[in-house]
Amino acid sequence: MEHSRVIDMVKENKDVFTLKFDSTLTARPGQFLMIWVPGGREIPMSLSNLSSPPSITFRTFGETTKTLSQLKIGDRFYFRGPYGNSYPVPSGKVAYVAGGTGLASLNSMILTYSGDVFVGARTKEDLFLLGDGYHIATDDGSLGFKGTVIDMFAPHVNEYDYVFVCGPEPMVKALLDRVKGNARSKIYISLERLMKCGVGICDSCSINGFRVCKDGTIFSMEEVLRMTEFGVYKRTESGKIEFFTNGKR
Amino acid sequence: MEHSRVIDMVKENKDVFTLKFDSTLTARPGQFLMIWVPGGREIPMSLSNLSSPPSITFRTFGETTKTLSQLKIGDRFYFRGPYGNSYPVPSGKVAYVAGGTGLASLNSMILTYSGDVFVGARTKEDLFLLGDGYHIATDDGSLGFKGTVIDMFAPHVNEYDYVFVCGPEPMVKALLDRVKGNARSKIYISLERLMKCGVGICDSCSINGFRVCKDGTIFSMEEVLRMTEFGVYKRTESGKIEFFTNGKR
Amino acid sequence: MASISTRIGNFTLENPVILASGILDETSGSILRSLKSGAGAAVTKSIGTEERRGYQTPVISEISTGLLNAVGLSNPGIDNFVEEYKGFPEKKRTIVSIFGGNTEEFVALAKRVEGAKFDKVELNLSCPHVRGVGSEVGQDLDMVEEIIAEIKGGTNLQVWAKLTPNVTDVVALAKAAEKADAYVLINTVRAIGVEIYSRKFALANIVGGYSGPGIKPVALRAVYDVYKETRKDIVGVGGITTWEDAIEFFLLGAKAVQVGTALLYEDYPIYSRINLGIANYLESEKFAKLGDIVGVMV
Amino acid sequence: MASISTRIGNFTLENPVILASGILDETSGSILRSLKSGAGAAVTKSIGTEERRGYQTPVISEISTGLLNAVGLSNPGIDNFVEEYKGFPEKKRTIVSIFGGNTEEFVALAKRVEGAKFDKVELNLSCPHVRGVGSEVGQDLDMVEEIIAEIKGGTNLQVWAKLTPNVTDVVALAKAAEKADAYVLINTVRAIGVEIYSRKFALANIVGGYSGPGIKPVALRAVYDVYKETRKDIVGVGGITTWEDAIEFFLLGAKAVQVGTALLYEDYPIYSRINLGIANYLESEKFAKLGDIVGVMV
Ligand SMILES: Cc1cc2nc3c(=O)[nH]c(=O)nc-3n(C[C@H](O)[C@H](O)[C@H](O)COP(=O)(O)OP(=O)(O)OC[C@H]3O[C@@H](n4cnc5c(N)ncnc54)[C@H](O)[C@@H]3O)c2cc1C
Ligand SMILES: Cc1cc2nc3c(=O)[nH]c(=O)nc-3n(C[C@H](O)[C@H](O)[C@H](O)COP(=O)(O)OP(=O)(O)OC[C@H]3O[C@@H](n4cnc5c(N)ncnc54)[C@H](O)[C@@H]3O)c2cc1C
Ligand SMILES: Cc1cc2nc3c(=O)[nH]c(=O)nc-3n(C[C@H](O)[C@H](O)[C@H](O)COP(=O)(O)O)c2cc1C
Ligand SMILES: Cc1cc2nc3c(=O)[nH]c(=O)nc-3n(C[C@H](O)[C@H](O)[C@H](O)COP(=O)(O)O)c2cc1C
Ligand code: FES
Ligand code: FES
Repeated sequence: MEHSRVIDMVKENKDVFTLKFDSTLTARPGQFLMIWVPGGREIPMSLSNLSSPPSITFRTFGETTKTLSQLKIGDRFYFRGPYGNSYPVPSGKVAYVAGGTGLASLNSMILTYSGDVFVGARTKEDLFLLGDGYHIATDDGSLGFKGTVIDMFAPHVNEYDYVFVCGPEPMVKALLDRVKGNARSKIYISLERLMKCGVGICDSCSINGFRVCKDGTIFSMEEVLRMTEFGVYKRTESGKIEFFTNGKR
Repeated sequence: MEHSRVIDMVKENKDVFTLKFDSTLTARPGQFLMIWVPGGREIPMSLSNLSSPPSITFRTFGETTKTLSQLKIGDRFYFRGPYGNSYPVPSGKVAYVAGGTGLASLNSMILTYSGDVFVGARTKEDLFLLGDGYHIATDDGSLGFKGTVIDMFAPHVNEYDYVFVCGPEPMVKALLDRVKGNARSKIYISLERLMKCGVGICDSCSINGFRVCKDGTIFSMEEVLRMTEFGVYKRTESGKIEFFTNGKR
Repeated sequence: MASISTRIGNFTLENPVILASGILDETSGSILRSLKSGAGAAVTKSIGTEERRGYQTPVISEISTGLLNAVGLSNPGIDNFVEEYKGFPEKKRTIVSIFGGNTEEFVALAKRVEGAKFDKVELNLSCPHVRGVGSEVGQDLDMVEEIIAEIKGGTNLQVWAKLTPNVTDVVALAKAAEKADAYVLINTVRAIGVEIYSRKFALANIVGGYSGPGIKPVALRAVYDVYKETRKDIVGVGGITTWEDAIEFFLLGAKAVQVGTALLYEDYPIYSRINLGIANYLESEKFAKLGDIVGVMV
Repeated sequence: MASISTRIGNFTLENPVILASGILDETSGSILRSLKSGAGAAVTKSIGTEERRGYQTPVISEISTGLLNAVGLSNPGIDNFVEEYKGFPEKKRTIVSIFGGNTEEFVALAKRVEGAKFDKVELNLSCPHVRGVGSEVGQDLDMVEEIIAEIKGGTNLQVWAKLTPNVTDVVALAKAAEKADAYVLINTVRAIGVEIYSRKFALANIVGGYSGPGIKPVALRAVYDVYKETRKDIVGVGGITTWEDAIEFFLLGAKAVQVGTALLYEDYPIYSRINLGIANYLESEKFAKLGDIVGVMV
């Protein structure tokens, strides 16, 4: 466990925060940390910025992220990592497809390799970390395209050589169902699952024997298509199978 | 614990053997190993040759050295180390003063820095590792000077800039008593005491808080003169004080 | 090539390296991955009667000499377990680990395991129970004896008794467990980790289980003591990371070994690495088969 | 500067880092060297009634996570000990460790220690005794209680009870020892080392005591458990190598620490290094004195 200090806390929107901390860690785009709030839980968080200073960007879902958002400048910040693999180096035309907090994970790539960014959120108020020229989709149409980011992006998939995707599993599943492995582009997807250890030994994040924390978080579309469990069910904290509500694959 | 193979076993005289073994260890002159005969004891032994191949030279005192002497070429050889400090680099005129198996420890120095070698033994038959021009003393006069190596060497001490001494404690004590700290030469002495750990934690080799295995084995004459226990008493395996029979200091 | 196959009771393993319970074995997919990567067999995460979420994170803490964990026996419960493993293709090479707070629970679980067409159980005798506060089921000699007797009497399962090292006398414990087909030695050592700047415990549960290289000398001692006294089949576990570690356990009497924490350092290639190392050692030391070195030092 | 002085019973130490029994304390010269190098106090090697040569070498074996030793309680016996320490100038800062196979031996030794003008003993309760084969004096709760009661009753010595971790329930052991002025936790953990090419044990005595970094998590657990239950003065020992390690023990209730194996890695500068680290930590974490962090996590 390392510790450093909070350098800055930026409120990105009503419930998304960017926490910058004082550390000389070296990480590659797409890697994540296990963040610890002493006395509270330890949770996985992507690095939204890799260095000088590094940062995480998170939505206040529940208790732990809420406590995190209440840290003050100078407060101690605890983490281990970085963990996980990273996005491959792209060439040609690049697209980024983000749903929800998935943009946090993609952000360090976007800052490094230019490309078209497609972002989806429920409403305008849920957006954050936006840059010039981003293609926006909102479920309620309050900004940009009305519908999901997949609805917006899918028709354009074959315009790109590299596509990097990060978002909720059902969203990614929707993209795969549309593309069905026939895209000419190389598609890489950063997955999210419940994570307890972050270092590949507890098995809580595994999908068909692939550990999201260690074999991933980033997988090629071909790998994800071989995961028969993907988009069908996930595991609860007990390891029990829980089906996604939008039905079986 | 490292292990290697016996490359050669040379019988130097009736009870002294040189065992060469296959190892790439790097050691400095005067360092020692803890030699292990599996199933038997572990004992300290100076390196008589530092490399290509390294060797030890020992007298068959008791069970362990006897077992060692019976190893065949190709047999496994176990050791840890090298341990201890080393002789300082000399300049000017150099003398080596060895009693008993002390010559084993000095040998690697003698091979590196030329100097006059004074060797003492009980009788002619006890001599080993002799080189051209060595000054020999035997207790019974069967070869060279009749008397101890100290009797032979002491009158010449001030002819040397550096004097390196290794031998039984009473012999070294005799030299110090003769020189009484008034020598113009820099005198360094490699001490021998019962050693159990070899790495400075068991205290079995300590003299007035100086650990022979770790602070030594090589001490300057000034340091040895500050050891009020030196030459007066040693410790048995229990840690009990045992006076040298040639009386108190 | 020297043979590295081994036998625990009437169970023949192609090689002696087994995945330990609780590491990469919560999902059937990962069990298959270990078996495909060269494990001789695999033990499931310990399964109890009811679903358990386990303790909140942090549930692991890496330290210089190994790992502390307090996962808290999270498991989907026997019903969900049986459901998930319905069509599972590797039941013979999978040992189901079960835990309970009393004899009845253990026996009921064992019967469910047998009903699900597995033929081996490992009894995790290191969970807290009620009779003695703060103590483990596995520290209660009478209960250990009873659990094993009833499972042996009531099922046809091969029974592995996994013993806790957190006792004064592991040999007495082994004797209480002697109706088991094999001993598995050892489970984790009770321990604590501290973070000095937050002044909080490294694990949410405060006390955790210590595993990895730091406990190997303790595990070797347990295997030696128990083998010397009982000469029964033993599966050695605790800190095994290299093939040299595995050899140490065989020499003291283990007929197979389990690896857990080492997966953190070596990942899935560990099985073939250890197997290759064992085979090379047997070759170069001129032993025809693994069995020739089992217990030779005892 | 934050104060790092501490108190065990009515004994005030300038600093809380003490030389542990059995490491560099066979000779009075080395005890003085530790005290001059910055140790707050020093414990002697354990002394028994009779002279003992100890086991034959190898008596130590370095492993990646610490040290195995089976020195075998070599000691000159109480008569020779008393003789050697006649004019010893640091009797107040030196705690005499004693061991025996029964109550009578312990009491007789304690009286000799007091007669030699020392005022503190540490009871090494981890040596083999006869009542239970293979067990240690310190695993026999009645005997522990009796030994301490008789020494407290028959002398004016401050009594430190050094407890073994090789038990199911260290808290029960501590309670049996509660008449002692302080607990010393822990002694070495029983363990074995193997050399795979000779197929011999790494120590002549086969079973040895495990010390160093690998046992720190076990020692921390013992200190935590005992402090939580008893709130008595505790001296923490086991794997302490850095000042951070020492802080961990203080936070869980230790008022002082002992260092043993770490002398192998850090040598005599260890005392001042740890003392400096503790002082800096107190400063930067804004504590006025060591006492302010003792037990704060419990
Ligand atoms: C590799 C990875 C990277 C992530 N990166 C980010 C990020 O950059 N920004 C961000 O806002 N969120 C990220 N998350 C999700 C984040 O970890 C959860 O939002 C967080 O754990 C919620 O904690 P909480 O206590 O605030 O909410 P809770 O009340 O505990 O839960 C709220 C939601 O978070 C989910 N969740 C809880 N614990 C975990 C866990 N250990 N792993 C995964 N999901 C969990 C729950 O299922 C629930 O849906 C990432 C998750 C993973 C696996
Ligand atoms: C640093 C050091 C370097 C040495 N180098 C050499 C060398 O190069 N050649 C050589 O022949 N001898 C050397 N010795 C001495 C050698 O270690 C002993 O001769 C050897 O231990 C005797 O073992 P044994 O079983 O054969 O005899 P034993 O029957 O055990 O004893 C014979 C004699 O050796 C002494 N001895 C026994 N054990 C030890 C021990 N652990 N440490 C020191 N002395 C002991 C005994 O006091 C006795 O006088 C060295 C000793 C030391 C401390
Ligand atoms: C994260 C983790 C979870 C564990 N869970 C279990 C378990 O559920 N049941 C069990 O019997 N042992 C469990 N163990 C203990 C291991 O099976 C093994 O006995 C112990 O870790 C020592 O082996 P190792 O050093 O190779 O890891 C667990 C160990 C770890 C590290
Ligand atoms: C070589 C050695 C000898 C020891 N001898 C004794 C002893 O005589 N009496 C005793 O109470 N403890 C003895 N111990 C145990 C230590 O005092 C200490 O409790 C243990 O080593 C754990 O601390 P450490 O990890 O700092 O070494 C010995 C330890 C070592 C390594
Ligand atoms: S979070 Fe533990 S294996 Fe991935
Ligand atoms: S031999 Fe152990 S301290 Fe020197």
